[in-house]
Amino acid sequence: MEAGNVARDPVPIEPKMLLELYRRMVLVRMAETIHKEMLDRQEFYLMGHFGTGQEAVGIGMTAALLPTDYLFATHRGIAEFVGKGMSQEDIWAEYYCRSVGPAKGKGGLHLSDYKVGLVGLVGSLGADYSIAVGAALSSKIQKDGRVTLYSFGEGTSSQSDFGSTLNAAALWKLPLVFGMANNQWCEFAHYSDHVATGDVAPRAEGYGIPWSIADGQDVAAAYAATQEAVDRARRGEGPSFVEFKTYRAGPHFSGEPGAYMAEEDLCRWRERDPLLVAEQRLLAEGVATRDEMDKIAEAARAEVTSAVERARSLPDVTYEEMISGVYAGEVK
Amino acid sequence: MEAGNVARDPVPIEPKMLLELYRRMVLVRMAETIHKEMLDRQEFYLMGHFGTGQEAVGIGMTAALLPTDYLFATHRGIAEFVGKGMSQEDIWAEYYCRSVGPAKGKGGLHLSDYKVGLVGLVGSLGADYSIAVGAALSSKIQKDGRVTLYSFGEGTSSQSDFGSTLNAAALWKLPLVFGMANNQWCEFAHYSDHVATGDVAPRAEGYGIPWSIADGQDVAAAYAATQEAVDRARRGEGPSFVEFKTYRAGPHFSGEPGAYMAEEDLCRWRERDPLLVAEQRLLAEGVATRDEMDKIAEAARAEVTSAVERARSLPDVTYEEMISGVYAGEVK
Amino acid sequence: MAEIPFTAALNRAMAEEMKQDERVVVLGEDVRAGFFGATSGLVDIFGPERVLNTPIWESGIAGMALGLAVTGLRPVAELMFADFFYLAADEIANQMASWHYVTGGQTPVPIVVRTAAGGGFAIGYNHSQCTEASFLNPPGLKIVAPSTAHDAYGLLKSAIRDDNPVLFIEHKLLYGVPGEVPDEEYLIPLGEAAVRREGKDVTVLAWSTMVGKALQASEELEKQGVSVEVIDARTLVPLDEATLLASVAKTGRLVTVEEGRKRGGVGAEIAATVMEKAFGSLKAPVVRVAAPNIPVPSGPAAEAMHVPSVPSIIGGVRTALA
Amino acid sequence: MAEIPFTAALNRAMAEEMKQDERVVVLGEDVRAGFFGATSGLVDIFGPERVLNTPIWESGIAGMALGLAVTGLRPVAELMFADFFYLAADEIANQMASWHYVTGGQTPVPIVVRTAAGGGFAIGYNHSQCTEASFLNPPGLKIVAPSTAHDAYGLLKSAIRDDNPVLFIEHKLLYGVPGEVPDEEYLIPLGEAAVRREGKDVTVLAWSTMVGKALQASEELEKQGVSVEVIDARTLVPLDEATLLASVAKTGRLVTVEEGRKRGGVGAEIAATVMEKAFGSLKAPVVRVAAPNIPVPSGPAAEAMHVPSVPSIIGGVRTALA
Ligand SMILES: Cc1ncc(C[n+]2csc(CCOP(=O)(O)OP(=O)(O)O)c2C)c(N)n1
Ligand SMILES: Cc1ncc(C[n+]2csc(CCOP(=O)(O)OP(=O)(O)O)c2C)c(N)n1
Ligand SMILES: [Mg+2]
Ligand SMILES: [Mg+2]
Repeated sequence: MEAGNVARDPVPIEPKMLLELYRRMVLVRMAETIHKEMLDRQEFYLMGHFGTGQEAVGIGMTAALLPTDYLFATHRGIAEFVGKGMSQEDIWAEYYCRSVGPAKGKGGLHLSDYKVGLVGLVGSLGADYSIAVGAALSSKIQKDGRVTLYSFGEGTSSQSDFGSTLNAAALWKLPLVFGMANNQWCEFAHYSDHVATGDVAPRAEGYGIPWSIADGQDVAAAYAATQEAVDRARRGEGPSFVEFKTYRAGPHFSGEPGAYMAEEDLCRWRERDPLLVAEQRLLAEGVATRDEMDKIAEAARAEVTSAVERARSLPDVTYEEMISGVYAGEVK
Repeated sequence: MEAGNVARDPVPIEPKMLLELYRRMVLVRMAETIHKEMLDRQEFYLMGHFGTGQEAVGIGMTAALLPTDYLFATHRGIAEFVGKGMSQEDIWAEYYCRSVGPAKGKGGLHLSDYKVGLVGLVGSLGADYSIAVGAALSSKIQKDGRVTLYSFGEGTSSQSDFGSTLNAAALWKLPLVFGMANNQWCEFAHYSDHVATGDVAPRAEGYGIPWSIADGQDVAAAYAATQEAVDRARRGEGPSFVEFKTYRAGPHFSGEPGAYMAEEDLCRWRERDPLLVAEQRLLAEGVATRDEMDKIAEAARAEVTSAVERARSLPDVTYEEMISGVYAGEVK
Repeated sequence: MAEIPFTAALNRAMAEEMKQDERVVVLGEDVRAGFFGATSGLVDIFGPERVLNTPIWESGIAGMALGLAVTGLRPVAELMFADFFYLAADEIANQMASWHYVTGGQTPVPIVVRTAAGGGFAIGYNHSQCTEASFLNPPGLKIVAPSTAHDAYGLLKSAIRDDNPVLFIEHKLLYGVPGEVPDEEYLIPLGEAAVRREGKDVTVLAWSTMVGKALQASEELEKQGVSVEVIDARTLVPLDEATLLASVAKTGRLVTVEEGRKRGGVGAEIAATVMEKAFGSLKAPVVRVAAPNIPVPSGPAAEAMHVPSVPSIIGGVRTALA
Repeated sequence: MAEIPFTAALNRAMAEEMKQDERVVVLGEDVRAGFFGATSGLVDIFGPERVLNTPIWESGIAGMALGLAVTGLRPVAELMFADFFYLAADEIANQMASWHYVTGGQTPVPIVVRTAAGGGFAIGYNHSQCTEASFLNPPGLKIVAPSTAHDAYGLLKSAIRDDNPVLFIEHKLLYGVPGEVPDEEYLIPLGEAAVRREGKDVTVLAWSTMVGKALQASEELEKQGVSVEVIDARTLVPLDEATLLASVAKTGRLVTVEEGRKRGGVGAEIAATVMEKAFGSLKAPVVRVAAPNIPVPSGPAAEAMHVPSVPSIIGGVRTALA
């Protein structure tokens, strides 16, 4: 799929929902912008793997989930965490490693928040393939009606457990949705250096899993494609695989210039920036005015800023806190 | 594919070649029969994972390889080792852990024989997926014209590195052929307990790899299907995937009764025993007489018996031999 | 009180725990049939959803166990051979070992990973190892290695009730060995060693099959006038340091015995710890009896030479006394 | 003689070896760009076939290296973070470690697996570990962990020329550190430690970043009247026991310092070995300075508390002297 102003039929979505998803995307963009500014000012230790340009995928996917559903999210930006309901306060408490965070500040960048179904972000790519299978299997065994969404990047589709995971999901008809953001980059290399085929989703076919490819710049499209897969899973009809075509409109991480990316590609994709796409539709359909959008941005800035300020003002973990919590219960 | 007397057009094959492949299958069957008899008499320590009923796959596949090609073989019977050219003497020297074996008796059941391209049999299923990718990559880098054949069972298609291997092979257009014997059993469970789909080969499609499904009971068919894939690899056109439909006409290993297997299935498949299929054709096409076949069997018995006797008569490895050879070169 | 084989003791422990807690599920390759018999028959009682045959996917078995555990179940996963711990090492050493910590305790991580370790079938380097040594260093794991049917039952029940990941090491040569298992339910706490024989000249610390060999060696040594105290560690993490140190305080000498390789073995950790905490009592250096630093060799002759034997334990004790 | 960064020393070693032996190939994730810079630019000299970007597949990188090595090439594989050794543990600990032995030496197994270990970026449990301890127990591997640019160059060249699998542990905080690297080619043999500072009261054995901290601690201690001998192990397997034992024979006291966790750490093996071979010379128990038995914590504050520091090394020496 190419970027640019391709004429498309707009994917149906409730105006209110579109506005809410827009708000979430703005919040994500704001949080990452502020994060980046802090890094530029050398005020913060934690490198960012920002998801700029990909917000529609994370926000669209998670909009199809219930709060009780499980999500295995990625390192690429915080859209999924925001979409799943993790608050800015909790995110920043963890980022600053403060004991008030949901993981007592032990997670750091490895965000987890069990009250909203965020099971944990692993640092070794693909380590969570099988963990997600376990979570979905758990729901099947417990008949709790939950769906597990496994989110990953196209580069991670090369990792060991990928095929085994598709096989297990299909074998047991698990309520597991694969949401793959194909952002065309794997660190400093184009994905054609990593993946044998242009599309990854058709691999699902061979494992007996239905698949689709969705526009990752349009939050309504990402939402709709995921919803279809989630509904199928919820009906007990097993896994589905959705590939979102998108583009990492920035470097791999905050510490590198991304010099290997062609400026014209970046420009082309920025024309279809997911916030822009949503804004145009909100305006065109008369759902929101520019003024209302500015208010959304202001509110987002306030929300992020206050969460950052709070986290920053809290004390570092103590040695006692650091050393404890390896085991559940008391171990001598 | 069902067993039984399905009418098929015979796959073309040189009569002499068919006779030779038949001879190899007889040798394999004989060796495994003698192995089993020794176990029944409690005269031998090494359990057998016999390939009875699957000889056409291993012999057919390897017939398409040159002596310099690499083969990653499986635990299931010794057809591939015989087909690749490992002698009975060398096989039994290793089985008896005698220092005259190609691996100085260190391999035991993990047969390797570098002079015929047998790189090594790993004990952990699927550990050799990536090793085979490395071997094929090596040939591509060294431009040595070799092809690597990766042989495995359908149960091992669920193992971690499967998908990654297909991706890497396709990505780099490696001279790597996947030969999968679908013998319908994974230890004590039917493969429908392991694999989501009836056929595994179509998975290759999603990775951009051509695939085919071949009759695993007909050595000519197995040979022809592999040859096509090997030729493609040799021409630099990349990997192929061949699935052989066969049946494990016995227990998983010599120490268990295989009680979970239905007698009628066994009977049905034994009607298409690969030796029988080949014999019928040899007779029908006038390539060999019953008498000549009996002679082949006798020669096989003599070859195996003498190799077993020789190995048996040799001394056990010494402590010095056992303790040495961990490192290449001297290490204090 | 019945004499039942080790596998039956494991089977009873799992069946009881599954009965009284429906969150307990069993998964692994061929667990319905039961490759070594420990899980055989459970499927008939608890059904296929709670006794789940998995594809051949060791990292998956461990990872699925983790996914099950953090979503409310209590998996007992089987990895067919201890060698395969290395196939699941990311899930074991990086993930389940750290999960409680990095999630700040939002979830317990109640996992048992059972496996069959050690030699016995002479089938070499990928099916015969004792791999526990490589898993001492990761945090957050417990490691248990029973030597009798009695302990297998009591320890497995404790492991299943533990809210932490437990590596449960069974030796394949023990599976068929019968032992007395009382009819009444009992638990053996993780982290408690057992003094199998009292003695005063030297302490031998062993686990799994090596306990039996240590006891045989000590009988032999008794005849030679050496009084050996034999301790069965039972749990390697957490180690029962109190029992061990009390014994060393008495004997002043320690021999560790393990089937695994010596370099970087469990004995190294124990030796270093005992030196650290009881240097004053040590009359001689701690002796480590272990396998040489080679792959487990193939074939009965080499395998037998490679695994620590009663004579090599006697030799180790003699060295400690020298 | 130029002062060049550690990464440049590694880069020069690889470039020279690739130039003089066309069997040497480099592979790993983003090795063309060079994530930490060690492999940057090699692709421009040697082309994309000899400097191969791989998919994200750690077990594959290790396994492919093995396949390349046993078919005539000499791969230098990069696993981006030492934590990922666990993802490749079957290939490393079960396969490449045993390959020479189980094939009866039909092929050499010339592999170098380079990796970046340790903390420094405060990014926690999956990107900050020192994992070498788990790989002492498998047979057939060598383990190298240089502390200076000078050694990185000489040891990497030896590792590339070695016919055995070598785990080559680089610390991410060392990458940018410059050091003197002579213009003439030189090799440093694997298995030779370096005495970095002579002393008579206590021996400190360290490797990688801990050598620098040990030297700082020893300067501090010097002022306090304590004379510390600092040995840089450089190679952990095989360990230079001769140098270590000679030092301990002189000082009678040993402190091991490692960034990794204490339980089952490298220090345990060293402590046990020194006790075994030099019990008579030891005036005090070997002290192990190491990280606590917890996942590497996230965040700069916790990370700093967790990694052994100059004060904790001084504390360890004080304990050894007490
Ligand atoms: C097991 C493992 N290998 C390598 C890395 C380093 N790494 C972090 S992000 C990344 C690229 C991932 O690419 P993709 O899956 O496409 O996700 P994206 O970064 O594009 O969102 C890599 C290689 C890692 N974290 N874990
Ligand atoms: C990593 C690993 N897991 C499990 C086993 C035990 N095992 C040996 S053979 C086998 C079944 C293999 O099935 P398949 O791949 O279909 O080959 P087949 O035995 O049918 O020839 C299993 C599970 C093993 N050897 N290695
Ligand atoms: Mg990507
Ligand atoms: Mg099979």
